[in-house]
Amino acid sequence: MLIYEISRKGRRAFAQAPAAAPSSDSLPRRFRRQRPPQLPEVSELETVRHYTRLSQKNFGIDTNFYPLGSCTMKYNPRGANRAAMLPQFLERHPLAPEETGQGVMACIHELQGELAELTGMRAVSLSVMAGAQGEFAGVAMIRAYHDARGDTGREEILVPDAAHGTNPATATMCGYKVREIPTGADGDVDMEAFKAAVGPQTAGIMLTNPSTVGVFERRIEEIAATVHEAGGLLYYDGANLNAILGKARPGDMGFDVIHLNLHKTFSTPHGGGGPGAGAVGVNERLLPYLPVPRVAEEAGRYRWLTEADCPETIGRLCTFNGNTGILLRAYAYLRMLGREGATRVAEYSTLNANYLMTRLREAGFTVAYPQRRASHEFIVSLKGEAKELGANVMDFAKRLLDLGYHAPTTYFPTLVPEALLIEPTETESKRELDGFVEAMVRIREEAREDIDSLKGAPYRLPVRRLDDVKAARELNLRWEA
Amino acid sequence: MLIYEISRKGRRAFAQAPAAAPSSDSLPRRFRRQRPPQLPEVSELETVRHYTRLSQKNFGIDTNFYPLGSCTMKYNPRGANRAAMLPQFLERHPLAPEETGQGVMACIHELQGELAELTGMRAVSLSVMAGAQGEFAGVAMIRAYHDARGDTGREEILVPDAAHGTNPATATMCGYKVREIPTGADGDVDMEAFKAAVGPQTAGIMLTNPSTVGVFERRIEEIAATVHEAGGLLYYDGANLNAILGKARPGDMGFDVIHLNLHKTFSTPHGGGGPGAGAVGVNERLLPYLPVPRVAEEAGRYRWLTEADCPETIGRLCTFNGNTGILLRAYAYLRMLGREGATRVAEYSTLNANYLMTRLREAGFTVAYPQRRASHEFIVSLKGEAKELGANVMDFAKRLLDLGYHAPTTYFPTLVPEALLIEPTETESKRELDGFVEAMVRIREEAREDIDSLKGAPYRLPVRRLDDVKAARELNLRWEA
Amino acid sequence: MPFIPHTEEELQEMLEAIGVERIEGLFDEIPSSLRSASLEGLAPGMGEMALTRLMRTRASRDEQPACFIGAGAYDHHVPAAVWELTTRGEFYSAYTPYQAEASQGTLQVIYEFQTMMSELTGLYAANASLYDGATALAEAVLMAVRANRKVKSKRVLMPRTVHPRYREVVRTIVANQGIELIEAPLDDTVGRIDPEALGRFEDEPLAAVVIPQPNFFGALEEVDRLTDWAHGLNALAIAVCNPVALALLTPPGEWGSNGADIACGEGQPLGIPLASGGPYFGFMTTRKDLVRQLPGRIVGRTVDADGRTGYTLTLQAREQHIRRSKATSNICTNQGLMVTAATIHLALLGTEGLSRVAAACHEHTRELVHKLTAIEGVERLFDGPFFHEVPLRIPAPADEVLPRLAAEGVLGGLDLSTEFPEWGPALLVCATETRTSEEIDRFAAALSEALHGSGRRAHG
Amino acid sequence: MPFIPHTEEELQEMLEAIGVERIEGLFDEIPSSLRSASLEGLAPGMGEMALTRLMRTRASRDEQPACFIGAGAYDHHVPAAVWELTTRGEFYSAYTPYQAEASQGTLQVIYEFQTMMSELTGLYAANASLYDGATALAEAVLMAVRANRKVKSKRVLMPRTVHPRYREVVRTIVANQGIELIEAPLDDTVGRIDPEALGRFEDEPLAAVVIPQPNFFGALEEVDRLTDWAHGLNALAIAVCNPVALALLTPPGEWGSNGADIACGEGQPLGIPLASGGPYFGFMTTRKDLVRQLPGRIVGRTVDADGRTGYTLTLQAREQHIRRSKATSNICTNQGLMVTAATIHLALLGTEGLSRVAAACHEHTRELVHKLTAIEGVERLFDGPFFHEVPLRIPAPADEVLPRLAAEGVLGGLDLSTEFPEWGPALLVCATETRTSEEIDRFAAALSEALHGSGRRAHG
Repeated sequence: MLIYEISRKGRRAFAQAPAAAPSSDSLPRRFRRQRPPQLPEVSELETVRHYTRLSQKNFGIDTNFYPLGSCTMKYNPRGANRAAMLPQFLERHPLAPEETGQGVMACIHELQGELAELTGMRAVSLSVMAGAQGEFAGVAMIRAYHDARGDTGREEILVPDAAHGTNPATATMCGYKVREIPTGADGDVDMEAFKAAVGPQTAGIMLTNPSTVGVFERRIEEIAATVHEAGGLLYYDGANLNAILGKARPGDMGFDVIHLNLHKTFSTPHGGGGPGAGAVGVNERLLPYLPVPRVAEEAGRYRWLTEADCPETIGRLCTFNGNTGILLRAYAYLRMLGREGATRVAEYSTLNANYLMTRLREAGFTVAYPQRRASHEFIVSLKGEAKELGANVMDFAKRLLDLGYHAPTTYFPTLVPEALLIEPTETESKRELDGFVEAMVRIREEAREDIDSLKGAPYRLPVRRLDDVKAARELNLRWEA
Repeated sequence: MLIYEISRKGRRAFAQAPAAAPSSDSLPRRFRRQRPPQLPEVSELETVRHYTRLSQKNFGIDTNFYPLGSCTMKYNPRGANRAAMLPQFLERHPLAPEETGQGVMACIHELQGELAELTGMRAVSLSVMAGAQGEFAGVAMIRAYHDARGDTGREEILVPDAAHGTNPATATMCGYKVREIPTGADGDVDMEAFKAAVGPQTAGIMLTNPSTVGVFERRIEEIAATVHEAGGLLYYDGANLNAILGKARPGDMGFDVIHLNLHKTFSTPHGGGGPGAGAVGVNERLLPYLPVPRVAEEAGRYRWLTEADCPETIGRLCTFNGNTGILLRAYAYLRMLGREGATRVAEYSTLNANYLMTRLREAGFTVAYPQRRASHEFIVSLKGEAKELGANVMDFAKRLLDLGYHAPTTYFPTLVPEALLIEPTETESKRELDGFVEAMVRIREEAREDIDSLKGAPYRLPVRRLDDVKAARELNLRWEA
Repeated sequence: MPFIPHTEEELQEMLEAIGVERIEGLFDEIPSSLRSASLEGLAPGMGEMALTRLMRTRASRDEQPACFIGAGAYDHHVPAAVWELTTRGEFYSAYTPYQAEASQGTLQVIYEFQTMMSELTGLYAANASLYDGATALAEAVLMAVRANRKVKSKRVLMPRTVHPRYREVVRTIVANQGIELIEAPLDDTVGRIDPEALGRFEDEPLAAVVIPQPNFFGALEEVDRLTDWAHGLNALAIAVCNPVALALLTPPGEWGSNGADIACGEGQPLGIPLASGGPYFGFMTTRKDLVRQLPGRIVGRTVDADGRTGYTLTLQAREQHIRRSKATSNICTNQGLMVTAATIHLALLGTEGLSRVAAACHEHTRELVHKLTAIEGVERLFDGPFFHEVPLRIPAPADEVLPRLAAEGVLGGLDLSTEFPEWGPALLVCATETRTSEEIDRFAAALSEALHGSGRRAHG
Repeated sequence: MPFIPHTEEELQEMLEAIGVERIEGLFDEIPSSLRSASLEGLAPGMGEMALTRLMRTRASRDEQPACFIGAGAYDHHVPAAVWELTTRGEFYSAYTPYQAEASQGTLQVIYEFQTMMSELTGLYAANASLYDGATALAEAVLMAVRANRKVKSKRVLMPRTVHPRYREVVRTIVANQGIELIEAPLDDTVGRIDPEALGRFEDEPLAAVVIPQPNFFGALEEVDRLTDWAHGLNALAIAVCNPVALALLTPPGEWGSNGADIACGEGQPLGIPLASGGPYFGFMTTRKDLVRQLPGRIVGRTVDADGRTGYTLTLQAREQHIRRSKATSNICTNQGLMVTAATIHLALLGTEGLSRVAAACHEHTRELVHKLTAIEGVERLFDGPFFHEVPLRIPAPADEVLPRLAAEGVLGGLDLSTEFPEWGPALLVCATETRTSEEIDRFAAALSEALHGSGRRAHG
């Protein structure tokens, strides 16, 4: 039932709006709408009841193991939420004088520094609002760098074929052509193809390391040297930083610019699809181009660096200063982790992934790169199950939901057939991992015994499999009475 | 699964305790325990996940219509919760100097005054922690009053046979004998029996008005006069105040002492069984005996009245000052209601009860006192359904749960056979009431069609009917490994 | 109409169904002489926005300095997850779990809570909580008198080392039931009961002996000897404990040769905010064979019609809604939401975490005592072991010193001289795990200044 | 180990299963040259207790005075229920609803949100939100250029009455795609676009025209004429709106003869805290026939295998994870949690509530302007109708006046002279429904004192 279906015309049960409706006659008639917008007319209790019940229809980290590959669904500390929602933080206007924001700016400034330290970059800007915006900022800085040098013939960005879709989409948004680099049989970049692709037309390369196939790109130093030699720059997609936090740093690998997803590695909530927060970090070379604003400290006082301070900046990417509330959560999390805690993130997320991969392999599932260490995630290919039992990735995914596990990422990366990309994260216990293996084995059993029944899953959720084709063909995007 | 079953020995996943264990060697060995207490050893994520999932197994007002008679399960405003949980309120030590508590004491002082106004009493004390404690305080004051006058021969308290069990239990705790007064066929006190029972042995009478059978005691003034003439006092049980808030006042009816349940009429949360908060109000006669502490105001400064100020007080009933956090919620609620809002509570709770009673009667159910107006609640007797269909109160109750409605109060009051005491409250909409009628009709249909199936309900909840006999016979009150 | 959902149209439909013209008609059974006039003492209603503004203004008056007061309520860290979970609507807005099938969340929480309390106190059976520490003790006294089959007495030994407020509350509650509270003295060199001095209470039968641990002064009682002494007289032993201290101290169930019979106390230290004094919760546990005398709600494990494990209220035959005037108590609510918080709090801390909290409290208090007693004229009132509270003698009236400390942002403890004037000016101080060394230093500096600084007043 | 659940025993079991001796062995594929040294720039970890103390200290530095700044972010009352529900773990800790069956909560919320945005803007199709108002406008510009089949131009008219920050952000984002932003001037008597002065932009083809309502200066644009003018040139009309104002103002879908084609704006006024600038959310709606050009997530209604209604992400073929370099945008997150809050906020307010908020903002701003312009030398910069913001000329430099107001607990608006020096000292002021008459009087008194009080400085 929709909130609109609970609504009754003329219901006025709020303690939430100004008591009386002041006259707005001073607004000229020609600007005023004729028909009021139709919003729900419900009581506070009806609202609370409706959304409480709706929330219960969701899986979240707080309710279920959620091993969604490449999304780093780790525990979001409640202490970080409370800290970020202190009234003084919530109530500050973004254009209020800097004097009223020294507390929040101190947090942002320290976070800039800590992230630079963790990634080995020279400086970090936090005024980007999501990972994809961080990517955009990164590639825009590469472009600004070449442009500033008058090096305008570089039209291509190299992107591995296994990369996240945002990488090629971003390169296009920045006016570049995309050239895809194939992945070798061992999961690393195909070096021969890579070297053949690099040239004077190369503006840069976008890489994730560990890569989206879940392994560490071992020849990263050689890749970096090759690109730099050709005059290009290296962009690091931070989606998988969780795997190497405190263990290896993009800056040391030769990357010139990075973005981070704070909602992944730094455990801010995913919120049903955002808000996230990006961070972009650069080495000395790209420093002038960082997006504004950033926080600077001078003699214990914090102030915003703007266009006036950074004339070569690529500019602003948000109305104000970025997703401050998310930055505060990341800051709180990182302070609780500290030096040792940061390294443990990589250690235990890698441990969990390798353990789960081992257990699934022992249970007879096919792992995509069995000769490699898993990073914080790994791929199971259900090609065999699909062929022999008729049970594909979607069938396993839907049945996992029935058994209380959120599905891993499905059909990605596309170069592995029937791929499940599995990322357990460090905050899950061995008990959950063992339970997941049992569930996978059980589903395979069920496929053997009654494939039709399996194809009907899920059975225990608020709805069964949804008709996506109907949704797209007979578009219904809003309620109508 | 219990939190203890998730526990693993040696797990230390907290950011919640002091980092290192300081030595406690300075505690002499003979005082120290040999075996540490076995508490769960779980991570923060496991804890959050466990209790989030557990919470989803509850019905609450926030999820379901909850027409539990005599419990006034109305909406608990979230704004009141937020107000009461402001950090400065939460962090104040109860023995901190009064100077650091002027804000909270101002709220308590105003609440004392507003409740006195609403009930027509001379003064109110809020240092009682629950309704039953309010009852105790009330009867103890009656005792103190007689004792102070040397009137020590009064050994009996009169209690209607339909009264809440707390009434006779309280009278006993105060050292009185209980004499029950029968209820007349019209739901009012049987006046003949009542008059025969009143005498020089009568210390007082405990009444709820409207009474527990859901009707207004029409001859209350005559009752009051009779008791007072005999030298006794009248005690008002405020459980049903919601029905007459702003419409009629116990003080005007002749009551000498009252208690209120703030978690009922004033909408503080029930919290799975508390905490509630009581209030006791008295007329001039009993003023000296009010429990301490109370807040007094002098020249804009608030201070606690204690034994030193009130030498005849019956004393203290709590370690500190009562359930302050609950009082703040009641205060916030009452301020949002205001003068008009308070009266509307009675109006719409009475409207809802009479409407629901009418609809159920029209649907063929038997109402206990059909010739009377319902107050904020009323009784349906399922005697007919039990006899003709074999479907008793418990069967209806359990099946209601399946259909998404919390059951009304069952088998109370006991003088009506197969009683369902139904209290919809003013915060429920007509839609919910109509849905409840439909559910009742549907269950009666189901009883006709398949009584065995009905007896198996509930089917859709986390558990089916529980074996209460086994629970009591084979006592298992704690987990053991 | 805040919180009331009816539209005008619905109102008319409903009135028509009932057969009255106006809502007013529904109140026609109330005699007109009783109809209220306008409620002039009440202000008009305000919206949530205005209410929020009002409450924040009130709250901002009450900014709290660093708290070194204990005396029955303690400033512990409460993890954020505790109240974010506890205030979930399904916990917050549920009632007593009468319909067990629709209340498994609350019921399982209470069962887990009972297990935790049983572990902390070393006694099998816990109830689902009582109002607060003082009323829990009152109920324990009533229970002991009821339960003691060997000694049909109404005399209970209540030492002076029990919190004065607890003693007052017990007196208020049991006074009308003919129970006599005998005050046992303390040994004022060590601030605890002197087991040697109890002989004079042996002449008349005692139903029960109350034994606090730690006691009101923070001192550790000789609980083994006291328990055995009580049992020697066939009296029941009632323990009053701080639950955080029980992470380190011998649990009541193991006191003396046979253990205490009933344990109770204040649950506030387990995740409940100070909040000017409430809501808190009292806890109570007892031996298995006394469980039918235990007051309050009790949850038991059982099975459902399909044999699945489930939880339900049990032993309800003891309670007022069944037994009426013969009930063991008139109690009908527990402090459910507080118990939910405490259970989550204890799960988050775990065995090791609670021990660390307890040890940190002890160590911080040692540090505090060390630094304060370095000030001239400040000394411990008693020798002997303590947990996390200590009474200190000071060389100036407490009611002059405390305001000066408050001006420096320090709540410098409880003024003992009101209750115990015989010891002269004295403060009962406490430092939990939340007090930092910086705050302790601030306290010491402010106290030194107040007593000996340039601005000090003369005193006798 | 905060947040990591492994016991030592489990660790050993897991390492054994994997076949390595130590965790370190799992990193043996990382070249040793790349292994990080110690992270000396990071402090050691702190517990939640210390963290909470730190953050509260930081927050307490940032106490906020009465806010009369608007300029794209507005201080509205947010009902308590909004964030108590929004931070429920099931909303807070879920991801993008890829597995629709396990995400019906989030999906239905978005569907309801889309309906609300559609109602407010008068256009059929809404997306599930974008990052913020400025990026929503950038995406709208990109979309319009993509969608305009009649005019194959990359020129977009961007008036100076659009928020300066929005113009900057749009420039940053579209710069690399060859899009040209043409700045249209404003009529500086009324502070809005002069429809008469647009003739000179008619010579070259325009893909789109951006029309703010209310504009950056709070003034109401002649949206009907502007929309018809754009359509006359076959340009698409992009509306940038304040969603609270839309409770009262003509919705973009009804502007002119045929309505605007795309509406977008900042969602912050719908229940999102100011929070120093984020997270907020951008909204965007469009005509049904342009829906396939809409960027971002979109939720559609459908049925499940049993024919029951359900909700799912739809039109995913537009998105980057399918289309890669040919996607309509690189966007992959929306601002889901903010949308959840906004949906609950709008449900709580309802049609009447939102109108009251809008009307109160307008009235409070009128009161503010009335009282401030009574001060000598303070006058409106422009005539003409406004919604809830007004630029005022003041007879002293704003950067001298504002700190003096701040000292009196008043944030006296935005200093306009940085962006618009041509008008001399000026403040852009705003009074939402949360500003009281008392605060407005305080502002007036402080401004009067700052300008003409005994302590005033000389000025030219």
